[in-house]
Amino acid sequence: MTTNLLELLEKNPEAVDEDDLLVVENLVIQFAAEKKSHVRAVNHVNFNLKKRETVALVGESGCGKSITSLSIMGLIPKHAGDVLGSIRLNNKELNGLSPKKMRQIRGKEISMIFQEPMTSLNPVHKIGKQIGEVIRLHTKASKEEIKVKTIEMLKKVEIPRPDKIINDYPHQLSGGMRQRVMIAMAMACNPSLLIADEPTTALDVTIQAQILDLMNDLKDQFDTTILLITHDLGVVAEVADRVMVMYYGQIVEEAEVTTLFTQPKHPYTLGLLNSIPNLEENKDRLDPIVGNVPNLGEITEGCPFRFRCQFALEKCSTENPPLFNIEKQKVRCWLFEEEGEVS
Amino acid sequence: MSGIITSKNIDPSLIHLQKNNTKSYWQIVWGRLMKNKGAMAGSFILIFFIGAALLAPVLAPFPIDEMKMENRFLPPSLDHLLGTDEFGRDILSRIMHGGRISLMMGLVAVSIAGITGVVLGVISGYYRRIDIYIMQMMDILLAFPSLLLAIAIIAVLGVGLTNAMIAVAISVIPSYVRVVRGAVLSIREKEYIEAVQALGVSDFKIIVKHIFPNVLSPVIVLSTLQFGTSILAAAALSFLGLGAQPPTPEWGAMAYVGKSFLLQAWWMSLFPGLAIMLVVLGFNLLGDGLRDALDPRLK
Amino acid sequence: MSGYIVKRLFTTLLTLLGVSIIVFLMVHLIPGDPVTYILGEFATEEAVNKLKSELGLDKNLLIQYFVFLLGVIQGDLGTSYITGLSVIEEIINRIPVTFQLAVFSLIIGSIVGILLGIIAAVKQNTIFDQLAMLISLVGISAPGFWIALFLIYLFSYLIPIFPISGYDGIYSLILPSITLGLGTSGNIARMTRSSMLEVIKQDYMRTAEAKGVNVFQLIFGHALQNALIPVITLIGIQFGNLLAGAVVTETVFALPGIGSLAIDAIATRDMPTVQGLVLFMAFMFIVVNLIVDIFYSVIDPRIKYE
Amino acid sequence: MKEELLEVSDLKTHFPIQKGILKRNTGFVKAVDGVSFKLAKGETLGIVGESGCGKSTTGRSILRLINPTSGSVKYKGKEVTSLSKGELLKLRKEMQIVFQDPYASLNPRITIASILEEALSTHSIGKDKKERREIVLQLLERVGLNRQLANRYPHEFSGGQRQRIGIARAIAVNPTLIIADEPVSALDVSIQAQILNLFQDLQEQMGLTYIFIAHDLSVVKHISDKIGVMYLGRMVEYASKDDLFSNPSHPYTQALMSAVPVPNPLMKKEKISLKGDVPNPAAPPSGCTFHTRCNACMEVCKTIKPKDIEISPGHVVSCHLYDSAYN
Repeated sequence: MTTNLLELLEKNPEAVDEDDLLVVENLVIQFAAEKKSHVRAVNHVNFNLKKRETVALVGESGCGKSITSLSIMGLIPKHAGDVLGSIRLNNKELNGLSPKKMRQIRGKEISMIFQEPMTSLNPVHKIGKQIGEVIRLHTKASKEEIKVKTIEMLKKVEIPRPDKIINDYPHQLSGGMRQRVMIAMAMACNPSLLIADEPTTALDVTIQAQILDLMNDLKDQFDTTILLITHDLGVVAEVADRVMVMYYGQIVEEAEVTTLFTQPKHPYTLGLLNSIPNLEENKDRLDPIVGNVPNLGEITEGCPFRFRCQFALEKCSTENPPLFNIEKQKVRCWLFEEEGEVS
Repeated sequence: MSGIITSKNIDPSLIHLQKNNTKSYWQIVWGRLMKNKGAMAGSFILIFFIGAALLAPVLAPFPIDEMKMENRFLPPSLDHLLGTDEFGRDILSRIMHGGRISLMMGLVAVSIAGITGVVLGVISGYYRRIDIYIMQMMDILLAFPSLLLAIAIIAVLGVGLTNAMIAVAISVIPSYVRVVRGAVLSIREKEYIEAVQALGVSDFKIIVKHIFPNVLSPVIVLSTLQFGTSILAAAALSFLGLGAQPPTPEWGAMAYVGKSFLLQAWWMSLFPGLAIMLVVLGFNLLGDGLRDALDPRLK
Repeated sequence: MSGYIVKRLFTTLLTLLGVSIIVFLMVHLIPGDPVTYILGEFATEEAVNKLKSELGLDKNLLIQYFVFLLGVIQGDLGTSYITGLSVIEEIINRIPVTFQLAVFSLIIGSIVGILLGIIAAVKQNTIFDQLAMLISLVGISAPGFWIALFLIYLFSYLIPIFPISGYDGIYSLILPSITLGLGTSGNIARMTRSSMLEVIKQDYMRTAEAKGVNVFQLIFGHALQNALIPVITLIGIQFGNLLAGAVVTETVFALPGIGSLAIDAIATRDMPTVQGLVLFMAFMFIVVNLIVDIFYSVIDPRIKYE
Repeated sequence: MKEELLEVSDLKTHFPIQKGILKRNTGFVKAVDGVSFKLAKGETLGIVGESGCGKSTTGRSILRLINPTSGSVKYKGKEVTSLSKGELLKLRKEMQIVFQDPYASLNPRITIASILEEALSTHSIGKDKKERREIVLQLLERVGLNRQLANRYPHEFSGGQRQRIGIARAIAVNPTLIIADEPVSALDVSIQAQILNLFQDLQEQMGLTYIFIAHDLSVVKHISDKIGVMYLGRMVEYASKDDLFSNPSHPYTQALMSAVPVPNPLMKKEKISLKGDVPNPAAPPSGCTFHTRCNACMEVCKTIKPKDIEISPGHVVSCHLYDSAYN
């Protein structure tokens, strides 16, 4: 996968731009806080997803990665928070779309799978009904066609005896099987974008391997773009083409997957990579990032990572750095002010 | 690349911690409660009624048993704000005095039931061997609708105010046992209990120091709500002629007498009933507010 | 599923047995000797002994209990001290009124309660929510007799469209049913609301939204069935409260149901009748809860396979 | 040869499954079904396995937070499974536990100082309140927390800080052995590393012995000297870290290793994929419990339980592939 795309880029670097599936510009998500102030969970995020690409959005808890994905789905209720900026799918603006129009897109053009397969299926409805519902909502298929399609989808996600499983309830299936059902449901209407929010975090490692394989297979079969939200750098290295690292509501680094792992630039990315024990290497000691993950609203000015940064400059405490472009890599850090150019 | 170290060693969450004064769980709960409109409205009603009851001997415009035949069945007026009854007694004064009885009945019932229920519930939840017996007993008690149980108990003990209190208390016990047991069971599973067990802390200390304080929140909520329910049940018993007997100015008993004169003097039964409703409403509002304030999920 | 029902039936039998012991002891622990009560204080010793052996009171407590239990199993709840009539017949004569009253109030209470609860949950924190919850709170807080007296004053006196008291067909049950239904609806509305709010937060609701399900389907297709699970249990418990509540309501409206029978029996210290009634009501309550539990497994598929 | 601190042999912990009306025992969940290992002072044993494999129950059975069904646990040569209540209290001072969930493992109603103080007073450490207070403050500093925070409540701390408090509680009684049950799996990546380093520092300073239970093979590999791989209540492979990684022998170990994603996109491993799910521990497969998912399953595996076979000194595998009787 990765190598294919790299080859493609080398041959024809311009061609990819027209392939933009999703463009997110200046995305700000803010929640009302005490005393009429706002807390920004996502702060001026820009990115684009190209067709048939797998992009990972990486970060620790509370960095804003999940909320970003929910905003793309239009699943942040108006009374809960404001979503500002532009989210365009195939050049069509999604932010501000009427609820009815948005419902036609959810499940059909963009679908999503979640972290907890155990609780993500409705316990009182049969599997067949739950998958069938999404087909019924977005196509004009007859009852019989829906059933055929449902069984076909269950076969695609490699569930044994699909004609029996459609009459089962979620609690009769294991976590791995439920996540397969979620994937079948998400892919049933052949969406152009699949958002996978920590799809394997709740699963055992041998099951995780099965699910990641399955997602890769289906992506090729269905020509789907995947936005993978995760905290697990191992998973990222295994499935992503491109990676965006988020910290405190901002994208702090963006690069091709090999670049990110071989030449990480942002001190936070570097810190993350140094923090994880690696099965293939022997380190006596890990080199962690100091301090704690800050709570939202705690830091109001300067670079939010400076408290935990080994390389913090004077400037970092007063000015939040912009994203600097260094070749195809983007990094939000003052250390690269001279090397890169502001995007 | 060597940066000038400015503030890298300061942990932002530490800054956050040092800024604020530390707040215990109960201080946080108090803060939440004060912001809860329902709870405040409930407290206001309760303070009003408790105050009126306590100060009844001083504030009541008339003595409770002052009969004036010429004043019979007077409708509400400036002299008698809530009217008078068949003996010309002032209903407002009687309601103020009656508040003492109703509130006392609630208090006694909730205290008896609360203490028994909490002890049984904690034992049942912590010592699983005894659990099955206690719960079977409670299931049997729960098989009687609570007012029916109270009526049955009065059938045995005989009619009267004290017996009504005991009857109500017994009928409330099972709900305490259930709630407390459920809370203990969920707390027992918490790792902090395992942690103190691993330290070798004695069962008694674990129950007193770690389980009980965590069971307290549901007990407080339940007691507040049961306070209201008990007053309601006690009033219903008196209304049926099984509890307080006329001429005791108990609210249920007053409504019982008033029932016979409903068409000629509606105020005789409707005002005592209204008093009951308001007090019970007060407890329910406060209980709901407490439930929200104590809800661990809101942390 | 059948295993679950068998288990429930068994625990129900145990509970019933316990209930019978308590009811039996209740009567035999009562201060005062029924024989003295029936014959008066100046009866001859001979007459006392004769009655004692007639009533089986000369045997020991255990034997008396088994005689009692045997009778209960055969549907014999004893004879009234006062009227000399069979208790079970008395109950059967009186039960239709109470049963109709309970069912009507349960229907009123459930429909009003569930609707109020759904409105409050869906419009959470709006004026609709606050209004619905205030109505339910008042319903819970108001004593049944007060609602009854209020309704009588309003609809039988000021606007005389309903009879003040007495039983004359279903028409006379309307006010009593509303009285009981109001209190019930308050409890059901509150439970529906909180259960609904809990369900709305669940992950599977987000899944449904991500599928593009509209708000109506979201509430009625995905949330309601889950939210009703605890509500169904509550409705079962409410049935018991309605039976007991009928005591008050029947007294106020002077309806010839088992509730007013109970009050009369207590007033005359007619212990066999009290005993029979309490046992009967507890039995009804247990049976209804058993039905609810079995019905439960129909709407919650997880229960069947436990 | 170091002296063995802990010797666990054939440990079994079965939980009855109660069914039916009389709560008859209709069967057992064999949560731990024959686990054996030895551990010397100062060593770290990592126990790795997927959910439901019995790794946590093993830890709790050794501590006797759960009473094991059979088998023996010898601590410093003394049998633990038969200790009386009084003797158990002494054991509690020797063996401690650190939990997974930093939010559930601290009582929310009391300050962290009194959480730690309770550990001290239970074992009469420190003459008086004042002395214990001083020890508490030292403990906080030892786990990297500011002593000014002693009077705070748990909810004021982040997950990583709470885990430090949990560790402080465990080391408060100056134990020899600490059982750490998934101590970093609830933490963010950057915090995980801090806590792992803290464990290593404390081991060095206090000469601690660890049983480190985790589902994350990379973490276990990082911290352990010996590793036991568990599957459905059994330890299927047990070896020194180097042996295990240079020569993973049980088919499950091999599959587990290949399934762990490596944070290096240039290294594409050959994956051994396992079919299906972990079976229900209440109804484990016959014979070798792994045979339903095993890529090297033989006929014999379906009926006969494999024995523990020592394929090289200290490297034990429970698999018929290494049993000369079947090959």
